[in-house]
Amino acid sequence: MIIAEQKPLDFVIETLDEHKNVLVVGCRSCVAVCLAGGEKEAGILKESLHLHSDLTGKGWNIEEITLERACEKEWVREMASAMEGKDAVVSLACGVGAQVIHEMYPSVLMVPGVNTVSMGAPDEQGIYMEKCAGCGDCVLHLTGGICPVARCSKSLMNGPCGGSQKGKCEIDPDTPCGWDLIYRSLKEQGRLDLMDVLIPPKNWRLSRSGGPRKTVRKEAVQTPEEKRIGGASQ
Amino acid sequence: MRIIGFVCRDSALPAVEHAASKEDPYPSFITLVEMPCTGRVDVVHILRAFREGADAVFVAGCLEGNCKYQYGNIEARKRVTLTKSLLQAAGLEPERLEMFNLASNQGWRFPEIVQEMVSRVERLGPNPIGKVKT
Amino acid sequence: MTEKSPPAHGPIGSPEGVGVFICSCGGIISRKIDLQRLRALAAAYPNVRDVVSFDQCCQGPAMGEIRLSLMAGDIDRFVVVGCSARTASDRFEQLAESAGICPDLVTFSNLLDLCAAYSKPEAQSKAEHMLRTSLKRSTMLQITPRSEEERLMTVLVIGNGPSAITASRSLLDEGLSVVVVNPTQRLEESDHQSVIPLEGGALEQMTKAAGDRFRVLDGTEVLSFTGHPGHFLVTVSKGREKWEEASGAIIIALDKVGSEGLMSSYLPGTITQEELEAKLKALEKLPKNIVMVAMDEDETAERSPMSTHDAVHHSMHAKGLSSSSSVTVIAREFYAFGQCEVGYRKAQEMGVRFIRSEKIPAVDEGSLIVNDIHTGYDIRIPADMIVIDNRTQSFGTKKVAKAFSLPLAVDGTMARANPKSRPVATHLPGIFLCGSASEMNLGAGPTMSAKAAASRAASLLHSRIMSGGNVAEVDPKRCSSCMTCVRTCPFHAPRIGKEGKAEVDIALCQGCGMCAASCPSKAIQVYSWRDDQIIAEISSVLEDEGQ
Amino acid sequence: MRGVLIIGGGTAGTSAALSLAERGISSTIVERSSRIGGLASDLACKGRVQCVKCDVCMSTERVPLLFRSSLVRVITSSEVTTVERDLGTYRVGVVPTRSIDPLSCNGCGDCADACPPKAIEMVPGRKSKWRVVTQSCPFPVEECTSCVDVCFRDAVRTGPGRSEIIVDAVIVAVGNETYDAMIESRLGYGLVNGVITALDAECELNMYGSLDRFCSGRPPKSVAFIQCVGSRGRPGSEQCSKVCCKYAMKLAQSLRAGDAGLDITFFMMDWRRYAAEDSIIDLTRSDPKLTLLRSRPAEIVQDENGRPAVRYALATDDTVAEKEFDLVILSIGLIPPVAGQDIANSLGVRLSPQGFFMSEGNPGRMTDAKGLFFCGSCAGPKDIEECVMDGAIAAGKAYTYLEGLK
Amino acid sequence: MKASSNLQRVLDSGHFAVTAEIGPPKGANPDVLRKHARNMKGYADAFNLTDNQTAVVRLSSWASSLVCLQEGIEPVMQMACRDRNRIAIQSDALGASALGVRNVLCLTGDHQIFGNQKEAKNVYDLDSIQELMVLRSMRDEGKTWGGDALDSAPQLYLGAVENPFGDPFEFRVPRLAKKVAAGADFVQTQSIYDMERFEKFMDEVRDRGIDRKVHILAGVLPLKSAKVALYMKNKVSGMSVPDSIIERMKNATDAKAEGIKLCVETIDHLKQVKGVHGVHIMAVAWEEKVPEIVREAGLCPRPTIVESVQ
Repeated sequence: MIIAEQKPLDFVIETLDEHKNVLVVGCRSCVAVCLAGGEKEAGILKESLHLHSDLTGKGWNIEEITLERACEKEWVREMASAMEGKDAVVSLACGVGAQVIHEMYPSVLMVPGVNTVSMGAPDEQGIYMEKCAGCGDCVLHLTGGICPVARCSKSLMNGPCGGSQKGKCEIDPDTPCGWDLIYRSLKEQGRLDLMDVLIPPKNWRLSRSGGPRKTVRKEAVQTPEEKRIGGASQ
Repeated sequence: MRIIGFVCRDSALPAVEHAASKEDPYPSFITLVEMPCTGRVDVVHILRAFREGADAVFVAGCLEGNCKYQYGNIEARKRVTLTKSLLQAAGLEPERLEMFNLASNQGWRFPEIVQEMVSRVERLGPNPIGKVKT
Repeated sequence: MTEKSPPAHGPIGSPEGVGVFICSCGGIISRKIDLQRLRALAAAYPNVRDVVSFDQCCQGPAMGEIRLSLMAGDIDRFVVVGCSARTASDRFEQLAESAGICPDLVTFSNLLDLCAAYSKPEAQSKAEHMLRTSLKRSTMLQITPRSEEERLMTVLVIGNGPSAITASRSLLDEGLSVVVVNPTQRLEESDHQSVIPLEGGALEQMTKAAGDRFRVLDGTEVLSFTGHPGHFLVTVSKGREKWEEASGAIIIALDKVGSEGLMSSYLPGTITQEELEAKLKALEKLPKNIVMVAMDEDETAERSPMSTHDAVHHSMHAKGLSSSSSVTVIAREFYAFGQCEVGYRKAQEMGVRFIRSEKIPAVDEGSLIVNDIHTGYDIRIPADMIVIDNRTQSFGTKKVAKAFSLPLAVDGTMARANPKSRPVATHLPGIFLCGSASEMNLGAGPTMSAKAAASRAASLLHSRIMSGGNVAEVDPKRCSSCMTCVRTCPFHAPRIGKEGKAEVDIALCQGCGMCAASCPSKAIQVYSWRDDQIIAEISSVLEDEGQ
Repeated sequence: MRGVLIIGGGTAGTSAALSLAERGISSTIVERSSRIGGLASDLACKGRVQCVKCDVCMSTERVPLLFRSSLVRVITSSEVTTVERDLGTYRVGVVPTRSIDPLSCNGCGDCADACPPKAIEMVPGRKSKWRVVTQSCPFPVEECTSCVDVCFRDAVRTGPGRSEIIVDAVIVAVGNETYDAMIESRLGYGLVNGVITALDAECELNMYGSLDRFCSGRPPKSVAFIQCVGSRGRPGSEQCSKVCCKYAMKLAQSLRAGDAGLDITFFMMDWRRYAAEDSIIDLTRSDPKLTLLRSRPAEIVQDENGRPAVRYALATDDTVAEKEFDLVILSIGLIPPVAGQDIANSLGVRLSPQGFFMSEGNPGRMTDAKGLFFCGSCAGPKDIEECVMDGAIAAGKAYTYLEGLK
Repeated sequence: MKASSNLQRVLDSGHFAVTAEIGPPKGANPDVLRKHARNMKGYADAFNLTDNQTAVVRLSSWASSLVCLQEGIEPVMQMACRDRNRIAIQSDALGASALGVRNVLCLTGDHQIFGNQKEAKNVYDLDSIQELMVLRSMRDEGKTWGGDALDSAPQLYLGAVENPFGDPFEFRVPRLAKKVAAGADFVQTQSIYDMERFEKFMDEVRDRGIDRKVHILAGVLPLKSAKVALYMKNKVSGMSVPDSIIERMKNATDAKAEGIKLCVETIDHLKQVKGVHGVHIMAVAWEEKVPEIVREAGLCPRPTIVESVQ
């Protein structure tokens, strides 16, 4: 899932400043699951902003709403009524959600309430580890099921650098060395021979370096005819 | 002065009842909200209490290691800490909020707790919200 | 998207009618507070139908009247203005139930403890304020789900020795059926170390007497469990085959089992207390110098009272057999608890030497070098026969702990619960804990613990098991299936159901509300402690304060 | 069914009543003092932030449940005088007693002055400064109420009046007495300032959370615990009282939590812990300001600056050392109940040589058969948890017995 | 055909080679560089110009290499993957070759977190092994990695680095093998204090016959003080410094002298290690000491080998 973490309250307060009519938007998807931007957090943020406004007499009018999935128009559309008269949105949805929201309500100030950090999974309750970098060219079958792109600090493809020590990465002793993990995993699988394979330079074109990636699932794309009948064209 | 306490009904509340039934009851401006366990207390509840004009808020749960629900009081402590930081950012002294642990038969501790919070409010003055609103 | 307010379980209907019953508590309350004014205040409150004050609400006649006014029909909830719910709740809840009112719609306003001690005017305003808050709270309450659980009159005992047998016997005496899941090949009737042995043949007698009420499944293990007090389903395995055993309660009664003696490093010629016992029974000739070392190799560990018990009794016995022999007992501490003290003193009078030492005595040809902690001196003690404790070790606790996801103590025994859940219980309702393979009350000893566990299990099954009440409920529309509640709940009440949304088993839920507070999607609410209720209470509490 | 009589409303009695109620059996508790709860209700919770597992709450939190239950009837300030068994049932005579409620008593002593037979005596240290010695008061409550009348704070309570209860079974849970340290003047209790019993300390902590009042209002800098007072030898009990090591250690922990700099010294013979976590030896490892002295002090005297000084023999060379403290706490033991013999007589049972009731072994089984059960510390020293267990066990036995009657 | 660099000639002719490291200045003034060059001339066969070592911004390695050429000493231009994508790497290699830089050392580069630009975005388009592959294909096939032909191929003598002390230890030699397979002609190692572990490493190198496919120059770093030694041990990851050495530095009356002495001893030992074809001296911020070390180690004078004409 997408891992996000909350921005400090003072940032939100500062950024809002002149804007009086605010809608705090949470999302029930990833950000809720990683405890950064669900309805609970939205409620807390709303309450905090309210408290600040009351303390400083800024007279902010703050409402909150939590979307099922902020990354899909159909769901975002449902906040239309709540948006009336608002001049700012504080989004606790991930960067994706925030932008979809903005696309639908371009005229209002978009204040990001969270930093979208990574694609990861909880190691345990409250601790989330990045696992995938979305490089668009998966090699897990060659690397014992552990991604060198996301989990090696230098995204090396041919084994650990000289900085790997006692299973930890040189950049900080709390970060496991991705290649050390890969090595163990391959050893486990009896596929250490894969470590000796020269992996040629990676095709980064499939990654961010190829520019914004548009992914097309042909069968799913509606023909103009389908759109017309389905009314999706308007 | 308005001080509101979120009290666990298994420990703090009995302690209060015991303390209050003695000669010198705690000041009557202290009001309590009974909770099944301090683990139920959420950040919004505390923030709301301050918005409603509370000068200080305390959360009183069982002794750590003796929560009827195992670790509700520890959960509560974590939330209180978080709320303190939010208060700071929102512009209110975090000292207005505190977490306490006491047992059902520690009536004597309650006056202490009250005294602590009262003196804090005396030091910090009333919750500014009162003025702003009116 | 989901709309804000309405709580997990339907909107709060406006109350049909509120009853207010004010108690002067034999004058203690009315001495300080003008009940007239309270009555007036209550009567003026919206939806209040009936306001009555009594001298003693909790006494027979008053109860009768209250019952009548509840039966009148236009009341679906009431407030008891008097004493603490801690002391009065059951009576009034039963009263409510008998009048067809949901017991969770009874609110208590504890003027007795919280107001009566103030000076008159202060007490009055405090009382009025409390009454207002209680009325506010009362009107926001909702009927809670309640159901009486069926009770299987069978107790599943997990054990391998005397504790299991003792517990089973008490349970059978109370007319319950017992299934013993025994990981070993046969139940040990005595373990020579931590449990006072039952009189011989107890097991056979029991088995005969109980007939089909008593089953022992030797060589079986528990894998997992589901269900709740009154009805557990425990998955049991024997080798490859697996099946479920149903029971109303569970007692974990694992005992430590004997293994090779301590201080294996000692010379040959070292025997265990158990072996000595045999020699004593057989009236064998004893050597001149007998030394008992009641210690553990682990310097920091202290032996159990049974260790001293054995040493004291065997040393007396040995002295009795051959008064010429010198008997010395070496230990870190002598746990001559209670009665055992008498024997301890008697042994000393008979000439048995007891030496306390922090260090394990060193062996030096045919004698031991002991460091006496009192003097700090090293003492040389000739030793023709060295008697050491039978080491016992926890048995099967890891698997059981895993099966019930219960904590283990550092020494591998089952960790005991905190004082609020104790005695002889785990923190999981309906699952009790005894046996020498659990952290236990050394004063009580395993036998008493086993009986107590049996008694508590029996209490549970002999009483009505009500589930529900102020429990947590999930709103599937909101739930993100994030597992937070599942990970948070100590009682394993929430789980992800078939629809992929969290569900709370109300028979397991204890109503603490931790899940509600931590749910990131606000999908969980607790009856009578929903967020909107709490918020409303906060405002009403603060509303007219300080005016 | 006529239910069960429980003599004594302490931890064990309470536990028994509740376990019976859970089984749907009604019971009547007859409690001599003015309050249910027994000794445990005077004891203090010894935790500050962390629970130290002293188990006191295990008892005190059960008491309110009694008042909730409609199956439990509680008669306070009363005692059982006669118990007659005919046709398998017990006819029990209950008479009111006078007792002083510690919570209401301010220790003025008017009652003592007013009492014709002078049956009201001072109890040093305790919350209620006074105690009615029922044995030495010849008058039934009906005939003399001078102490009751004179007390303007209604602290002297009397029971509801004579009554006769008929029950099917009897559970005796009259508990124990604590050793009276006055008996040994060498201990200086009541003579030397700053010498108190552990029970005094418990009550004080329970009421005020500190022991300062015992050290002229200043927090003590050094505290000594004297173990085995009244236990393990005459005078006092031959037995080990079991609980003293536990409560003393928890008291020490509580004092430590209040003052990290406090010097704590234990004078002890053996350490007899109640649970894995109660090892004083482990505690000394982690607490440099905690000292263990393996010695049984000879006497406690007042030193020139009015502080208590402990004289004790050094094990190494039998010379005598002296050490001053701000506060000396005597870990007094548990002794058999005073009323024990009377009750035993009225029930026709034997007491153990030490004076405790016998609930285990053959005598135990014989009385079980008559629907007569003994639990709690009146059947030998027990800690709170044991008493709760024992009460539950007795209830179980009683249930089995009653089922047998059907 | 391979370019012929002095270093290559020395190595190929079986001499025990010496390379030394020069840290480019933190500024635009090349004089320091020139000073070092003059001072060290004749004491090593080639000189490494580090490439923003430990991610601290310095005069670029290719410019520094040019300065060396001007001063008449042979540079080994270091090229880290941290700051260059494959385009920059290839063009820089062409540029270097065009101006007479023959030796290029391919390395991944320290992570920017260690440097003075912690917030920088790293590149790591290639890793060091891929860098070797790319440069070799340019040299040997006269093609860019993209595939289009070069009008003339660069003349390069390709170097790699290896740290025998990194983990997982079992993979260090295979990793070296990978670098050789990817095109490394010579290898310079991390500085060596833990001789025991290095010998183990070399044993395996020889077992796999790698020493016959590549020239291994063992790294040495003269210690200035016990503090430096400790820093190496604790702060520099993938570095093994035995306590005996730290002790020795602690107890030394003249730490600096001791450091040099130690370094020389190490070199003497390394000369004995089969498969080691030279040493690489990293006198970090202590370049002036290199001549002394080389002299003490009896590696003077450096051989001059005339290019054999094919």
